[in-house]
Amino acid sequence: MATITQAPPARPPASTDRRRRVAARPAAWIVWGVVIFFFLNLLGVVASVLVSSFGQRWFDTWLPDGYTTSWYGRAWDEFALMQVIVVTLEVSVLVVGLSLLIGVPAAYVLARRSFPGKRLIFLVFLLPILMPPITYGIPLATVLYKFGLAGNMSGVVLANLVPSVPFVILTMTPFIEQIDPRIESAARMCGAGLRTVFLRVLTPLLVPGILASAILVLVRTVGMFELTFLTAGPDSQTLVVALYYSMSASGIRAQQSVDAMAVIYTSMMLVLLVVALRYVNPTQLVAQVKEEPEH
Amino acid sequence: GAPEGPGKSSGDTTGEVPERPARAVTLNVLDVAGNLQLTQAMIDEFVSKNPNVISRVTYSKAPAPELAGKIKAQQGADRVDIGLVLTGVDGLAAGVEQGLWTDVLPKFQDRLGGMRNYLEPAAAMQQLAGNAGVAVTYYPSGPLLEYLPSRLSAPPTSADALLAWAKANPRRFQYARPANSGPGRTFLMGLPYILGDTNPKDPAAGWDKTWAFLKELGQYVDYYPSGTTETMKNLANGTAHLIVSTTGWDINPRVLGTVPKEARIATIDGFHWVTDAHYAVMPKGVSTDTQAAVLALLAFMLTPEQQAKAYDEGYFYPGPAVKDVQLSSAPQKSQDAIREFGRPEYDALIAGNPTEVPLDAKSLVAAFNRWDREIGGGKVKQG
Amino acid sequence: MSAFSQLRLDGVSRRFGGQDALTELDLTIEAGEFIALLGPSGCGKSTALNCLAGLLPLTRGSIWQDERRIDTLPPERRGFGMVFQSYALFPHLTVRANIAFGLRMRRLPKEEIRRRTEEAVRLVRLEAHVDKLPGQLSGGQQQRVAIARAVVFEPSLVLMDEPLSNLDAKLRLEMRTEIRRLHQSLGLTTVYVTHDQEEALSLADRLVVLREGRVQQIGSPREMHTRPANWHVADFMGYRNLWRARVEQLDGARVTVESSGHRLLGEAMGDLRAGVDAVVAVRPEDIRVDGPGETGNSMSATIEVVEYQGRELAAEARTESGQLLHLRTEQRIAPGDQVEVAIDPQRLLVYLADAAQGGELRPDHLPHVAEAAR
Amino acid sequence: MSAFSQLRLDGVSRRFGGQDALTELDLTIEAGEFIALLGPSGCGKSTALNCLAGLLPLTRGSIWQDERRIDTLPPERRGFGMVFQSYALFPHLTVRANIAFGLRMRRLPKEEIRRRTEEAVRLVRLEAHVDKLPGQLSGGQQQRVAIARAVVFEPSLVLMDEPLSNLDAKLRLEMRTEIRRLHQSLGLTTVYVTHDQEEALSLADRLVVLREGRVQQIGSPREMHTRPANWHVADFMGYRNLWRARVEQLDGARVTVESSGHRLLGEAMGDLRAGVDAVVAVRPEDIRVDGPGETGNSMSATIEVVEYQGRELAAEARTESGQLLHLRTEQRIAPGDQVEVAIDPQRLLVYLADAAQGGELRPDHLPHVAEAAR
Amino acid sequence: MSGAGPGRPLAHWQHRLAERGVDRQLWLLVPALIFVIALFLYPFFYGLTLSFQPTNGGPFSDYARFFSDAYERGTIWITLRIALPAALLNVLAAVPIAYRMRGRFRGKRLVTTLLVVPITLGTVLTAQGLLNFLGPTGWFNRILLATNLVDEPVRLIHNYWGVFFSLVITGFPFAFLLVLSYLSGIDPTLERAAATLGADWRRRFTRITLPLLMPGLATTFCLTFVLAFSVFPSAVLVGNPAGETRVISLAAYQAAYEQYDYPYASAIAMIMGFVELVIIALVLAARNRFYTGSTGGKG
Ligand SMILES: Nc1ncnc2c1ncn2[C@@H]1O[C@H](COP(=O)(O)OP(=O)(O)OP(=O)(O)O)[C@@H](O)[C@H]1O
Ligand SMILES: Nc1ncnc2c1ncn2[C@@H]1O[C@H](COP(=O)(O)OP(=O)(O)OP(=O)(O)O)[C@@H](O)[C@H]1O
Ligand SMILES: NCCCCNCCCN
Ligand SMILES: [Mg+2]
Ligand SMILES: [Mg+2]
Repeated sequence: MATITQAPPARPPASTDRRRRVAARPAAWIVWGVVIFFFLNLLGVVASVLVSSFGQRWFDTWLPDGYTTSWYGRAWDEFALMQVIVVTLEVSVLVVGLSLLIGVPAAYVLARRSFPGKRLIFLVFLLPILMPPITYGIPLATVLYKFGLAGNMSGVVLANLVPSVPFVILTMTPFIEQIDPRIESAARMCGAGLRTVFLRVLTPLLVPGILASAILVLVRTVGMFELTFLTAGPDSQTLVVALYYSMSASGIRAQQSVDAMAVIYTSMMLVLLVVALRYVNPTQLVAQVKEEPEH
Repeated sequence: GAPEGPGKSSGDTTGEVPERPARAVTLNVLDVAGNLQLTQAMIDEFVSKNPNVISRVTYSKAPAPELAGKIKAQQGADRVDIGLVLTGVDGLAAGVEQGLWTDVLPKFQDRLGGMRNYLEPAAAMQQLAGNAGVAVTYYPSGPLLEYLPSRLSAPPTSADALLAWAKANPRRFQYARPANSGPGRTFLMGLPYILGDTNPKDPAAGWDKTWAFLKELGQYVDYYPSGTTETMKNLANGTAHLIVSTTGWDINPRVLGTVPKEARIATIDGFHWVTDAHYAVMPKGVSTDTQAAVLALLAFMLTPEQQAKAYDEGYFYPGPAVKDVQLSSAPQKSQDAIREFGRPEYDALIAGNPTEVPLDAKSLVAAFNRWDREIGGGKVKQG
Repeated sequence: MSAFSQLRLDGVSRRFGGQDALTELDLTIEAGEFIALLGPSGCGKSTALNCLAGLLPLTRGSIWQDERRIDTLPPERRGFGMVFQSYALFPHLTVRANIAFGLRMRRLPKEEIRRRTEEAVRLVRLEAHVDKLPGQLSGGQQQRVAIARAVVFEPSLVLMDEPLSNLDAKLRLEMRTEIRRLHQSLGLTTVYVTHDQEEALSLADRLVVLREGRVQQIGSPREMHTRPANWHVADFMGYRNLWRARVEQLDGARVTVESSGHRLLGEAMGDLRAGVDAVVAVRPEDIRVDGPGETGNSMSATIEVVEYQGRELAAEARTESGQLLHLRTEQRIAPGDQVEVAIDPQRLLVYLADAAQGGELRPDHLPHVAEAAR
Repeated sequence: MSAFSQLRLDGVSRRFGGQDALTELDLTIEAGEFIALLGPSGCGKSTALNCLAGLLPLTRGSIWQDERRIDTLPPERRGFGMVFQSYALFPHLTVRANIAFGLRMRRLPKEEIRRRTEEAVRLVRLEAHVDKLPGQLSGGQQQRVAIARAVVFEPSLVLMDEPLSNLDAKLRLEMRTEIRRLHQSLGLTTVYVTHDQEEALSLADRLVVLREGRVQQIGSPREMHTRPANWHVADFMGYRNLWRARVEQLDGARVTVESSGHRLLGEAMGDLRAGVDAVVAVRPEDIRVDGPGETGNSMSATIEVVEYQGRELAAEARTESGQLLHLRTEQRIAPGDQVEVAIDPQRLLVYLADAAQGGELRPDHLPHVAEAAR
Repeated sequence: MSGAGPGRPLAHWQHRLAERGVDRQLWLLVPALIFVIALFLYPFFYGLTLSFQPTNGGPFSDYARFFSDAYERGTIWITLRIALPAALLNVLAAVPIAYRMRGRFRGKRLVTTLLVVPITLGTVLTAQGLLNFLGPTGWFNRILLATNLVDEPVRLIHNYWGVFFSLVITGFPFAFLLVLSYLSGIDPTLERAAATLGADWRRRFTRITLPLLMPGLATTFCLTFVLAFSVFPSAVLVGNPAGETRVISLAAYQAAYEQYDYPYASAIAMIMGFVELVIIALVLAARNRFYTGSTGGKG
């Protein structure tokens, strides 16, 4: 029989831990070094835009000559940013809502059921994600213009739905697969019909997945340049497109006011991101991951 | 937030255009030339003075290349909601070729009395537009060279000298890709005059010297930025010591502070101004009420008091398209800016050098295409 | 509670792809009965249960509740309750809401829902946990929630698919008693799926043994235990000793067989004739180690492996002829010991070894036979 | 095969965050021994095994292989084989490649790898499956691959973490015998983790019972079975009857206690004094139903629930004082029967009920005690 | 009346339909199907037919035009020259980093959060930032000059590298998160098992983790390659759109919106899609040579 011989501190702490960490160091250093280098440069990229947007004049020096906030006012007025931001939000909300409404039920069927032609349908849903946006964007814009659906918000929304719906399907599928089908069976055995199962059981359980997928679609839509660019009319530009125009449209524009606009764009994205990360783990933004135990 | 367009509301688009609209219209203005910088104040003033003609105005901007596609699509869908387009020569011409614009002349000549007062080169620019566009602002443009005296004391003054300087100072001379840059295209179109090419209006057959010159010059050019802004930035930060410019690009960036105030300009011996203008056009398919409103607006914009606003902060220096518009009648802010950043020598330069209209759109696109392939794209193969 | 007096499965069959998972299941369930579906993994137990629940469409056959055909009803309209293997509790609902779910679906008055939910909570003794989420419960507690959820709306039939297989040994034993108690106190008609013969024996009024989708035997626990219908069922019911043999002589139910050199006396199970191939089935606890038996069924063997099992020892022994014996004894034996073993002829069952009785005899169906032959 | 004569765990401890998962494990393993680590879920069994394997760094303590300290070695240099609960077969490698993996890592000659792999394949009887991927095998087959992979390079120690818990009852029984056979034929030193007392009893030479990270008892299966060190171990070892009691009188190892109105005579386990709170532990099979016992430990009770278990019946009975009894008997009894039960005093173990012996006495640790009290 | 034979009557027709997987639930698929047909397949085939109806010449003349013109044809190579290395770098760099981070550790959430940021920056902002940061007088060059690593600013924008960096900034985090999730999908006990079998970390990685990760890497490569291959704004903004970064999407765009030649633009778009699908098909074919079944780690 084991008896407790000594109080815990009397035992020597094991040496294993420290030794093995030291051994792992060189590889870790390189990896962390690369990561830090990447982040430093990223920081530089973002910060140089931020600093410049507040710079009065910035020629061949480390920092601007003076600081001002006037570029924001200029950018705001010149590109009617209020309207652009409103449009951006409207488009995003519409795209997110519609793609969830269309995508989640389809994802459910594709995740749960097998039926003739399923592989083909899956492939068709995959294509819009695999194809370069320009490839289908140009004919899509042409068709949408032909039906009078482009050049305004409906066009932007429709075009953005093309990659978004498949995206919802793709991101939701693992979440749905994760739900034990027996839970649905259990609900039906309790007397719940299909609709009730969907509304009372599946939807609450899918909230994390729906959130993750909504956020992804939102971020992608706000950032989606090509399709919006091809289908937007003058009054249905989103922020990225306005930003692109500010960088490439004719006219003389102070660099700083473009920077200011970029900062506005980034801030909006960051706000979205911060909100998003309250609800989802960052890796979930790409795929559903189970955290493994620490050792 | 998008206004439901007037094009849709009042059905009649082809009938008689009344003197004034039956009901005040909402006007959507699309600017593809950066022209609102000069004219937005004029339009705003008109709207505030004539709320019974235009009740509300919205502005939007787009790059010129998309103009034709967009208008065409709206017309195809029978839902034109852009009442007024402000464009440069390129967008105007693209639309003319596709038959997008309502002919303003000669039908409405008498409503636009201001057109009789065009400056002479502005009148030439108006000629270039044919019947569709109404020139609203004008400037002689360039080509000019721009430099910082601290980095370059004696700028080259001839084509040969420019070449020699570029050779001696590799990577220090810059101009932007002509298709994306006013100064770039002005330089391109101005070179045949400077070099004495056989036919400055025929880039395909008449520009032998120009193409040869650009090719040789290209050997000392590091890269062609995709916009003028970039060249200005490089001038300011010292990467480039000599760049191509225009009157507007000379003054306005210095007002904005993106180029040091002390920057100077130089001209090449024997240069001709290649002039530039902005036009107002009406897409076909706009309701007659809106047409009436636009015509009233344009007439207003061509009055000397309004044209004075085109001095702006040197953005399109001088800017007014009609005669006898004095700087002193411009807004105070304009006067201050031009007094501080303008150049007294411009008056003499403008008076003392011939002016030429730019290439027509087709030739220009051909020239751009050739430049892209042989000069711009050529850089890759060499490097 | 039961809304019917009989539930009849009439030739219920189910194919998956080209394979029969369940073939022609005929079974009549009386109200109040506790029926266990038993069989090795993949034999079609869950398939049968899911067909009954309406979660799987049938390929052939029909299901009748008294005179009403119910196999065309969706599961939510059959009014059966079900307990799933991993419980399938709604993870986003509290224990209370989980249990009340079925009542809600039936749109009962609030007050009644509350009352009946509390009653069910009390029944499964979860009063202290009603406001917890399933994730905060132990396995046994979850199991009780699942049972409460399935019985609270007084279903005419409760189906359970291996409800205990996720629990550890100790808890499994406790929950088994719990289920038995609930069944007795509520008088529920129950169909219970398990692959654990001990569980089936201890719980059910009647057992249905399946093999490869076909019913092998239906009967009471005692029948199953003492008189398996064929050697496959015997194998499954714990007759670990299965030896190839040849029938030598028949005398009513008494039969003499020869198996690897031993002459053994046993009970004839089914239609034997002298000279046919047979399989002898004996439980380890029916092999006695206490010296030469008076009945003649005795052999001497050498103990090879001994496992301590508390009161008893489980051992493997080998006879001189190489036959491997699994036996259990309270005697103190050790590897290497020479022992005399005996088998009561009444406990030595002799089955026909041919295809007619429960399928073809393949060596991998008879691991012990195969082993002995090496 | 074993490259050492002794393996010594010296105060091995492991904390996770602020919590002790394993506290001061002292254990000496002799070459060739089969040791089972036993205990309820979360007691630290896997932690101990992983520390031994080198997969978890120790917080305190050291591990010695004869005179060599090995806890500082990474797992790949300890040379131990391990069978994981979920087998952890490499899904992209064939059975053959899985088994050969350890030999490859040791850079043995091709020919020897082939020979030893085939030998191991034969040992676990997977000749027909060598070219399949693990995904194509049944649970039992996978289990055998895992074992072959762990033993093929003749490790000095084989560690097994609940290798049978994923299998069904029948297969579990067969694989258990298989492991026992392998251990005996190869003479492997084995440390085996399980929460199944029956498994531990039947396999091990010595058992180590853990509770909340601390060793409760180390001993032979027989010691564990008949003389658990405290009532927690007893509970875990199948003493389903655990009753609160008060010590009345002591007479050497004989002790008289009072439990819900019954005066009972039993064995004193540990340091008892008159008047202290105690816990009485009795196995169900040690409660006899055959009338008043001569030893005086007899009670009359009413049978409440009966379960058929083949040879025996398992039953719950309640005494007049409300005490619930779990018992097993070969007698034919039925619910409602009045019976006299008796317990041999040697089989009635009396433990101290206080904190000193294996932790505080909380009602949820004593479900049966709690039940009786209602 | 025995066996699965025809003796007993077939079950009710509802059972038989349900058996085929056809039941009411399939309606849930309809909105998405209508959507994908109307907004993807129809425009796509419209574009395809349009590309065979050039303004002048036979049905294939626009394709012929593209391939006979070195300036146009070259865009394929230009695009691949940017997209393939960028996608490869993104995936390869992600592997060791994700490998280090697959366990749980303090700050993991922070690091992954930081990595999500560049995904949200979008190409346009990234371009603007690169112009500022990597420009001749940007901080990057200033640091190089100040530390005497170079005598003259390094040209990192308005050329191949500008576009390349832009693709790395936007693509790497995406690749990293994907690889991380694939890695976490591999049951960690497999590596522990390999350790107990005598494999050091190098061989655990090469023999166990990497082979199991390969299918995930192939998928990640495809997805990042798709992003890189359709590079458009950054090719204009930080690249040299007339020269070494005149990517194929730019050629398509110019044909459509500068020359108003929709058939030609469609032809280019189709060629673009085709080239991309060829690469993806090659990668996926290679992927199939690896084990692609369950790796046991996913929940
Ligand atoms: N959805 C399915 N598709 C194809 N075959 C299936 C399906 N479900 C079950 N089967 C097959 O039908 C047979 C019976 O399966 P079933 O699940 O009823 O077995 P079971 O007796 O419940 O086994 P277990 O004890 O392992 O749960 C098996 O051979 C199984 O492989
Ligand atoms: N990685 C970890 N991080 C934090 N706590 C842990 C970790 N691994 C184990 N523990 C804790 O240590 C204790 C012992 O765990 P261990 O896995 O050794 O239990 P076990 O006896 O193997 O249980 P089981 O029978 O359920 O496998 C438990 O309380 C557990 O929660
Ligand atoms: N597409 C029209 C180009 C006109 C460019 N204007 C820029 C203003 C120069 N000062
Ligand atoms: Mg089953
Ligand atoms: Mg464990």
